[in-house]
Amino acid sequence: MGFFLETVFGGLMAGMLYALVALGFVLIFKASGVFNFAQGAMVLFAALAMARFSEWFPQWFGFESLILANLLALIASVACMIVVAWLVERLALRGLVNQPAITLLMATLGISYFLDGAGQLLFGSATYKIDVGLPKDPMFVLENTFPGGLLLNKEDLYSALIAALLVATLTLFFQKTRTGRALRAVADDHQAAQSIGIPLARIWVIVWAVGGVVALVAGIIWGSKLGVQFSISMVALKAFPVVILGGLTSVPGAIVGGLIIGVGEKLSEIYLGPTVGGGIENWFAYVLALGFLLVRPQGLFGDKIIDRV
Amino acid sequence: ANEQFIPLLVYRTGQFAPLGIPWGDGKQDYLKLINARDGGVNGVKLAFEECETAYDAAKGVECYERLKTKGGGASGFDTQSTGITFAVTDKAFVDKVVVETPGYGLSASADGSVFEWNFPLLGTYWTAADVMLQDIAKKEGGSLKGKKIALVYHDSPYGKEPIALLQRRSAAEGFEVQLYPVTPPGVEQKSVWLQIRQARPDYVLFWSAGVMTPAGIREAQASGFPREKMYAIWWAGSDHDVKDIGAGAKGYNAITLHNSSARDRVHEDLKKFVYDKGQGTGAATEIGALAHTRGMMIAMLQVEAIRAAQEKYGKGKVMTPEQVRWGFENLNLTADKLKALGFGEVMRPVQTSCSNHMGTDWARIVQWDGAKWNLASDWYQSDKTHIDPMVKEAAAKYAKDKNLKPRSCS
Amino acid sequence: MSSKTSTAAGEVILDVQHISLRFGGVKALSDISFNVREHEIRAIIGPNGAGKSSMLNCINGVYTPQEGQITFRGQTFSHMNSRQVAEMGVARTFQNLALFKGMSVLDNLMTGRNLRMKSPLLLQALRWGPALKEEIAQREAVERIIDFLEIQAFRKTPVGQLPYGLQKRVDLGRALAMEPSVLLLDEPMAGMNVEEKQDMCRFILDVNDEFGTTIVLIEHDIGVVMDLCDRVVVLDYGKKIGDGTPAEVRANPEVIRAYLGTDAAPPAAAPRATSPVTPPLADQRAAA
Amino acid sequence: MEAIAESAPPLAATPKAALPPALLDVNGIEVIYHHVILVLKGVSLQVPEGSVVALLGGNGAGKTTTLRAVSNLLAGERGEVTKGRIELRGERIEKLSPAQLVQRGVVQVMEGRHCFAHLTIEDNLLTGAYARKDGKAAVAETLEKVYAYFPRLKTRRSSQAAYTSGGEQQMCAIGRALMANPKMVLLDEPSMGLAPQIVEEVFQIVQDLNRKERVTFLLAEQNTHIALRYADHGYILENGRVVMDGAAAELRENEDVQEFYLGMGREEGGERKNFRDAKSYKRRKRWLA
Amino acid sequence: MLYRENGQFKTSYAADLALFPIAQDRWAMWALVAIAFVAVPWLASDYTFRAVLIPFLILSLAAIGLNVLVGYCGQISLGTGAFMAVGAYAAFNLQVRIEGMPLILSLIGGGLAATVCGVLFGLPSLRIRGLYLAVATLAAQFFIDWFTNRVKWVTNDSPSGSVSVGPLQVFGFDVSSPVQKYLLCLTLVAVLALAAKNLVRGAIGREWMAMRDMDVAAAVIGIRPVYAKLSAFAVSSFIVGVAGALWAFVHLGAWEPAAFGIDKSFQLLFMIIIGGLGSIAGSFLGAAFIVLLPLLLNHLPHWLGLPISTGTASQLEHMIFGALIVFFLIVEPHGLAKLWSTARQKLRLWPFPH
Ligand SMILES: Nc1ncnc2c1ncn2[C@@H]1O[C@H](COP(=O)(O)OP(=O)(O)OP(=O)(O)O)[C@@H](O)[C@H]1O
Ligand SMILES: Nc1ncnc2c1ncn2[C@@H]1O[C@H](COP(=O)(O)OP(=O)(O)OP(=O)(O)O)[C@@H](O)[C@H]1O
Ligand SMILES: [Mg+2]
Ligand SMILES: [Mg+2]
Repeated sequence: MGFFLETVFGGLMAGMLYALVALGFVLIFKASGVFNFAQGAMVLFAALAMARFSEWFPQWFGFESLILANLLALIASVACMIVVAWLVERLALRGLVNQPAITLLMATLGISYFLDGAGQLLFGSATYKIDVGLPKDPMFVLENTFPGGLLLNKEDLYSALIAALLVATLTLFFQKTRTGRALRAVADDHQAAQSIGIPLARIWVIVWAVGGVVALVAGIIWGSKLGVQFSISMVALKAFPVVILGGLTSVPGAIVGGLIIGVGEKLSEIYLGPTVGGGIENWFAYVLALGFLLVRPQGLFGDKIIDRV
Repeated sequence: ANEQFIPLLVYRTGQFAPLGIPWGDGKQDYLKLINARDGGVNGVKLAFEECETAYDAAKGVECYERLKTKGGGASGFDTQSTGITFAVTDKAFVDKVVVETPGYGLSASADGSVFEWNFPLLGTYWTAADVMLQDIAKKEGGSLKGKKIALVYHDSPYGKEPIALLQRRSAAEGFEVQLYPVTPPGVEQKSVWLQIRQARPDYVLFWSAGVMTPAGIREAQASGFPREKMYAIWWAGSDHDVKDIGAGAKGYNAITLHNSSARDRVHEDLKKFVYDKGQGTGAATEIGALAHTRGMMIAMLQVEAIRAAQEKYGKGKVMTPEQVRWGFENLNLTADKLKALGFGEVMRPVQTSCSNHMGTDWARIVQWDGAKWNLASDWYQSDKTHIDPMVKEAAAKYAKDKNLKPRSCS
Repeated sequence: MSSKTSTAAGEVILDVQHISLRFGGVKALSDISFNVREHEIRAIIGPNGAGKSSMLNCINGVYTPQEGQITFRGQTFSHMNSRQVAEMGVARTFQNLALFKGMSVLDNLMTGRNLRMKSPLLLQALRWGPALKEEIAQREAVERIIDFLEIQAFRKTPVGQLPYGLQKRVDLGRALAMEPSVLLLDEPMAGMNVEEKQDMCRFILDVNDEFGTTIVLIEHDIGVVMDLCDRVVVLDYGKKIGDGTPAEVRANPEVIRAYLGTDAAPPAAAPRATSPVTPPLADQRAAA
Repeated sequence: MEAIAESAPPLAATPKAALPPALLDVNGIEVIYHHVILVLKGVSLQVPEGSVVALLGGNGAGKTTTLRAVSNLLAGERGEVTKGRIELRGERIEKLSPAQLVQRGVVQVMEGRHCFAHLTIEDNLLTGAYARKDGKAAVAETLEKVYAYFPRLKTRRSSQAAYTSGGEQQMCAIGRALMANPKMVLLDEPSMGLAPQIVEEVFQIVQDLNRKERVTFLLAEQNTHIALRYADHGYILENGRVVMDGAAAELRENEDVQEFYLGMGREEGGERKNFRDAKSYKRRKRWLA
Repeated sequence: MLYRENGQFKTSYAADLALFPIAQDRWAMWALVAIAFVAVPWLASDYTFRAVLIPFLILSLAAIGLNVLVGYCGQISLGTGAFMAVGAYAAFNLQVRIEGMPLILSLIGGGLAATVCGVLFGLPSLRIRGLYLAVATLAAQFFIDWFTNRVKWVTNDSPSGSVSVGPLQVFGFDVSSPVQKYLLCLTLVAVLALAAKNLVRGAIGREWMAMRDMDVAAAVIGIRPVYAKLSAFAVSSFIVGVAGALWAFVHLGAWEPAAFGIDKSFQLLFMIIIGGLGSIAGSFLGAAFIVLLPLLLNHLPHWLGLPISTGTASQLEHMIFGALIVFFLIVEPHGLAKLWSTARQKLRLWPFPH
C-alpha cells in the first residue's frame, strides 16, 4: 500500500513537471492556433540563458552572492525570451498569417532548429548548472503508518507548487480579460481577427513572450533537476501526450492531463512493465492519451472540434 | 603530400555533446601535439578533419563515406558511437578501413579472426561488467552468491551489451540480475528508482549516457539509494556527469580504462607545445578531465598503430589503410614505451594480435568524493572464462550471417 | 408549363414524416412533415435559422433527427446513412460551400462520379486496362457537365482560388456529376447577381427537364422561388407554417408575417399566366 | 451599341468635380495573387465622406479583391498590390496593418462570414470592440444597439458561432464590425444568405448609420436592386476593370444595367423578367463586345 | 519562348490524362530518366552514391509514402519512422528466417507488414482528427521503438538489439557496389513513385483529397471515410515500409532501432512540407533539399576556408537550416513544388508579364 501511494505520489509530482512544459504548448496554441513544436527548444534556450547568466554575472561584475546572481540572470533570461518572441513574430509568424495549421506547425519546427543552434552557439553545449536552492534530499512522511515511511521529494513538491501557481494565473488571464478573448479569436481565424482590428503582431509577441517565460520556469525547474544541456529540450516529448490528453486549448487541462499521464505512466511501468520487459512508460503515456481521445476526440477539456457544413 | 590522414568523427552537438566535446578535443589535441612536438610520425605529418555526427547513425555513415578515401585513405575511424559502429562495420570490411572502438562497440569484435577490421581496444562492455562484478565481489567478501544486482541501462544496443554477460555470470555464480531499461533520453526515471527502492538490490550497475546520468543520480539521491552502491560505465563517469551534482553524487563509482586523475607527461607536453601556443582545441582547464584524457589516449593508439605500420612498411612513408590495420593488429605498447610516450601513469601495457583485437582489458574503479574522482580500487583484468567463449560464439554467428570465412590466426 | 404541371403530379418520391431535431436546447426542427413528388421542383423557404439547412442535413444523413422518419422510394428510414443516400441517387449542394478546396474543378467534379468507379486499387496504381478505361469514360461524363455549366476555362484551377459565385457553380456541378434523381440545393444562388441567377435558373430548369431530376431548393430570392417552383414549404423557427403552390404560400398571412413581409417582396414578376410558356427544348439548345 | 459611348472607359474614371473630397481614394491599383494571377488591372474609385458607394459586378469581377486591397487583407491570401495608390483622407495606407486601419475607423466585413467559430455570438461581437478605447459602458451600449438591430442574435447569444445558421453568422459578422464603432465600413456581400426581410433591414441599418452617424460605406453587392436603391454612387467592375460608374440613379436608368444587373426585360417595360424566361447561358455585354 | 504549349492540342481525354500533357515536360522527363539511369552511374563518385544519391532516393520514397497520408489524405502522422522500422525489421526477419528468400520479396514483405501496422494505427483516425491524431501516430512511434528494442525475435535474438544483413542479391545479381545499390533503389523508387502518382490522380486519390479538404461533404457524395482513410494509411505505410527496408538493407546495412526514431519522422515531415504537401514531385524536391542542405552547409566553411570549429559549424548549420525552413514556408507555403510550378507558369507566359 505504502509503495502504491509512493508511486501515485511520484506520478503526481512528475505529472506536475510535465504540465509545466505542456502549459507552454497550450498557451501558444490557444492564443494563436499554432502548435508550437519549438516549446522544447524554448525551454532549452531559456534554461541555458539562466544557467550561463548566473555563472557569468558574478564573473563580469565581480560579486559572489548566489541570490543576486540568480536574480539578475532571471531578469536577463526573461529579457532574452522577450527578444526571442519579438524575433519570432517579426521574422516568422508575420509572413504566415492565415496559413493552415500544419504550415505553422512546420514553421515552429524550423524555429526550434534555429533556437537549438542559437542557444548552444551563444551559451555553449556542455552541461551547465542552475542552482536556485531547490532542496534535493528525500523526505519521509507518515513513518508511523507505513514501514519506512512514504518517500516524498521536496524538490518535486516545490516545483508542483510553482506549476499550480502559474496555471491559476494563466487561467484567470484567459477567462477574465479582454485580451484573453482576443487571443482566442486569433486562434480561430487570423484574417477575421485582423479585419476587426486585433493587432496580430502585438498579440503574438505577448503570447510568445508569456510562452517564453513559462518555458523559463520549466527550464529552471528541469534544469536544476537534470543540469542544463541539449537533452532538456526533449522534455517536450513528455509533454505532448499531456497536452493532447488535457485538450489543446485548455489551461487546466494541461494540469489534469499532466497528473493523469504522470500517475498513469508510473503505475504502468511499475505494475505492468516488469511482465513485458520494462521501459513501457513512454509509449504507455501516448496510449493512455489515445484511449481518452477515442472517448473524447478533443481531449478532456479541449474545445469541441467543430464539424459542420 | 607527405601526410597521414586521420578522420575524426565527433559529436559536439546534441544529447551527448558534453561527453563528445572533451573526447573530440582530446583526440585532436594529441594529433596536434604529435605534429608540433615530433613533427609527425617519423616525419610524416598527421592531417585530420572532423566530421560532426551528432551521434546519429545516418550522419555518421555520411561522414564515413566522405572521409574514408580522403588523403589516400583514412587511417581508422573512432566513431564514438555504438550505433555508428554497427552501421560502418560491414562497410569497413568492403572498404578495407579500420574501425577502432576503444571501450565501446561490439563486444564480439574482439575476435580478430572474424572482425579483421575492428579493434575494440582496451576493453568492451563485457569486460567492463565483469570488472565491476569483481570489485563488488571483493567488497562482499569474495562471493556474489545470493546478491541482487540491478542493471539500469540506456535502452539501446549500447545499454544492452552487458546483459548477456551478466546473465551468464549470474547463472554460474548464483546472484540475481534485475534489469531496468530507461527509455532514452532518460529525463524521467522516477519509476525505475521507485522500483529499485522496492526491490532493494544490493548494487546498481549504471549503463547510462547523456542526461540520463545526472537524472539517474538525482533520482537515486531523491529515493535514498546509496550512491556508493552505484557502478557506472566509463561513459557515465566523467567529470561533467557529476560536477554539478557535487556532494549529491558523493560515493558514486565509475569504472575507468585508465588512471583518470593521473597527470602525466603527455599533459604537460600538450600544455607546453599546444595550449601555450594558443593552438589548443578546447579550454585549457579541460586538460586532465577524464573524457579528454581518454580522447588523447585513443588518438595515441591510432598514432602508434601508424608508427608500428611504418616500422614494417617503411619509415617516413604514408601508410595505406591496410598497412595501418597491420599496425593496429601488431601494437605492442610496453610499459617503457608508454612511459616514453608520456602515458606511463595513465594506462597499462597493450599488446594486440591477429586473434586478440582488444589488446588488453585493464580497468579500475574510481569514486567521486563530491569534488573530484579518486582511485577506489586496484587494476583488474576481466575473467576470461566466461567472456572468451561468448566472444567466440558471437563472432562465429556473425561470420555465419555474413558469409564470412574467418581467417586463421595461427 | 403545362408539361410541368402534369409531371409534378408524379409519385411521391421522398416523404418526410414528423421530423424533430434538437441541439441541446435549440429546437432546430419540430415535427416537420412534407413530401416531394417525382420530377417536381420543391422549395423550402423561411427566415434565417428556421431550420432549412438542417432539414436537408437530416435527409442526407449528416444529422440524425431525434424523432420521425424519412421514406425514400418506398423505403423508410429513421436515420439516413450518407453513403446509402448517395447510392440511392440523392445529391446536394451546400450553403457554406463545402468544396474540396485544394483540388481542381475537374477533380471536384470527378469525385462526384466516384461511386461509379469500381476498379481495384492495384489496377488504379497501374492505371491500366479497365482502370484507365473507366477513368476516361467518367471523364467524358464530367466534361459534359463542365460544358453544360460553362466552366471550361477553369477546369484545372484549384477551386479555392475561384470567386465565390463560380464556386457555387462548381458545387452544383459536383452534385450533377452524381447524376442524381433527387437534387438538394441549399441556396445555390446566394452571392450571384441577376444575370448569374438567370443562368443558374436555366441550369436548374434544364436539369429538371432534361434529366427529369427532382429538385429540392432552399432559396431566399423570392422571385426565383415563385418563378421556378411547383410547391413551397415554409419553415419558421423549426415549425412548418405553410405548404402549397407559390401562389398559395404567397397569400398565406402567416408566411407574410414571418418571412415575406408586406412590402419586402421584390417587384412582382410578370404574372405567370401571361409569361410565355417555357420554350421547347430545341429552342433552348439553339440559343445556347 | 449606344451604350459604349455612354459608359466611361475604365481609366477615365476621374474624380468628378461635383463630389465632396474623397474619404477613400483608390487610384489605378493592380493586384496579383500568388505572384502570377493578375486580378485587378488598374481599378480607380473614390468614396466621398459620408456616402454609400456600391461596387457591382459579376462573379470574379474583383470586388472582393478591391475591398481586400483597401483593408490590407491581401497578404493572408498571398496577394499584393503591385501598382497604384490607396489613400485615406489623403494618407497613403498601403503599408498600414489592418489593425491600424481599424484604428483609423475602417472596418471590413469579410465575404463568407468568418465568425470566430469557437467563440459565442456575444464574444464574437465583443471582440469586435477590441480596438475601442472608450470604455466598457460605451461598448455595452453598442452591443445593445447591435442586438436591437438583429434580435435574432440576442436569442442565440450564448451559442458558439459555428453552430448557428448561415444567416445568423452573417448577422454576427456585420454586427461585429459595427461594434468597432467605425467611420467607414467595407461590406462584402452583406445580403448573402439573408432572408429578404433581413436584407432590407441590413440596408436600413446602413442608411441609418450613414444618415445619423455619417458612416461611410463601400459595399460590394450582387443584389443590384437593393444596392442601387440605397447607394449614392456605383461602380461596375468587370474582369478587374471599372467599366462604368455613375450616380446610383443614373445607373438604374442605364439599359445594360437594367438588363444584366436588374434583370428587367426591356420589352416588358421595366417589369422584372420571369426567371423561367432566361433563355441562353451566354449573352455578350455590350461594353465587352 | 522555348516553353510554349501553343499548337499542342489534345485530341482525346486519354491525351489530356497523360502524366505530362505538355510535350516539353515529356521530353524533360525522359531526359531526366535517361540521366538518372545512364549518365549518373557513369559519372557519380562512390561518395555521391552512398552519401547523397542513395539516401536521397530512399528518403524520397518514404516522403512519397508520407505525402500520400499527410499531403493527400490530410492525416497528420508523426510515426513514419516507426513504419519504416516495421518495414525494415519485417524484411530482415523474412531474409534471415527463410532460406533463399529473394531480396525483392523481402522488401515487399516489409512493405506489407508496415501496411498491416499502418492500418492498425490508422484506426483511431476514424474518430480522432487533426493534431490530435498526431498522438496516435506518436503512440505508434514510441510503441514500435520499444517493441523492436525489447522483443527478442524481432532482432533474431541479437543480444544487443542491433542487426545487420548479409550480402544482397537481386535475381541472382550481386548488389554490393554503390552503383548497383543505386540502380536498385532507383528502379524501385521509379516504379513506386509512378504507382503512387497514378493512385493520387485516380479515383482513390480523389477520395483521399476529398477527405482531406472537407470530410462531411465527401461523405455526402458517397465516399466512405473508413475506406478512404484506411486505404491511405495502407498505401502510405506500404511505401514507407519498403523505404524503411531499403534504408536498412541498402543504406545502413546494419542498424539499431534508433535509426528509425522520432527524428526520422520529423525529418520526413519536413521533406514533404518543404517539398510541397500533396505533390509527388514535391516529395523528391523536399528530400533533395533536406539531404543536400546539411551537406552543403557542412562543406561551406571548408570551401570558404573559414576556420570555424565543427561544433560551431554544426550549430550554425542548425540555425541556417531552421531559418531556411521558415523562409521557404513564408515564400511559398505550398512548397518547392508550387514554387517550381509558379516558375513554370511564368515561363509559359514569358516574355509577357502576365
Ligand atoms: N486567394 C486567391 N488566389 C488566387 N486567385 C484568387 C484568389 N482570390 C480571388 N482570386 C481570383 O481573383 C478574381 C477576382 O476574385 P474576387 O473574389 O475579387 O471576385 P468577386 O468580384 O468578389 O466575385 P464574387 O462576386 O463571386 O465574390 C477571380 O478570378 C479569382 O479567381
Ligand atoms: N450542429 C448544430 N449544433 C447546434 N445548433 C445548430 C446546429 N445546426 C444548426 N443549428 C441551429 O439550428 C437552427 C437552424 O439552423 P439551419 O442552419 O437549419 O437554419 P437555416 O434555415 O438554414 O438558416 P439560414 O437561412 O440562415 O441558412 C439554427 O438556430 C442553428 O443555430
Ligand atoms: Mg441554411
Ligand atoms: Mg466576392
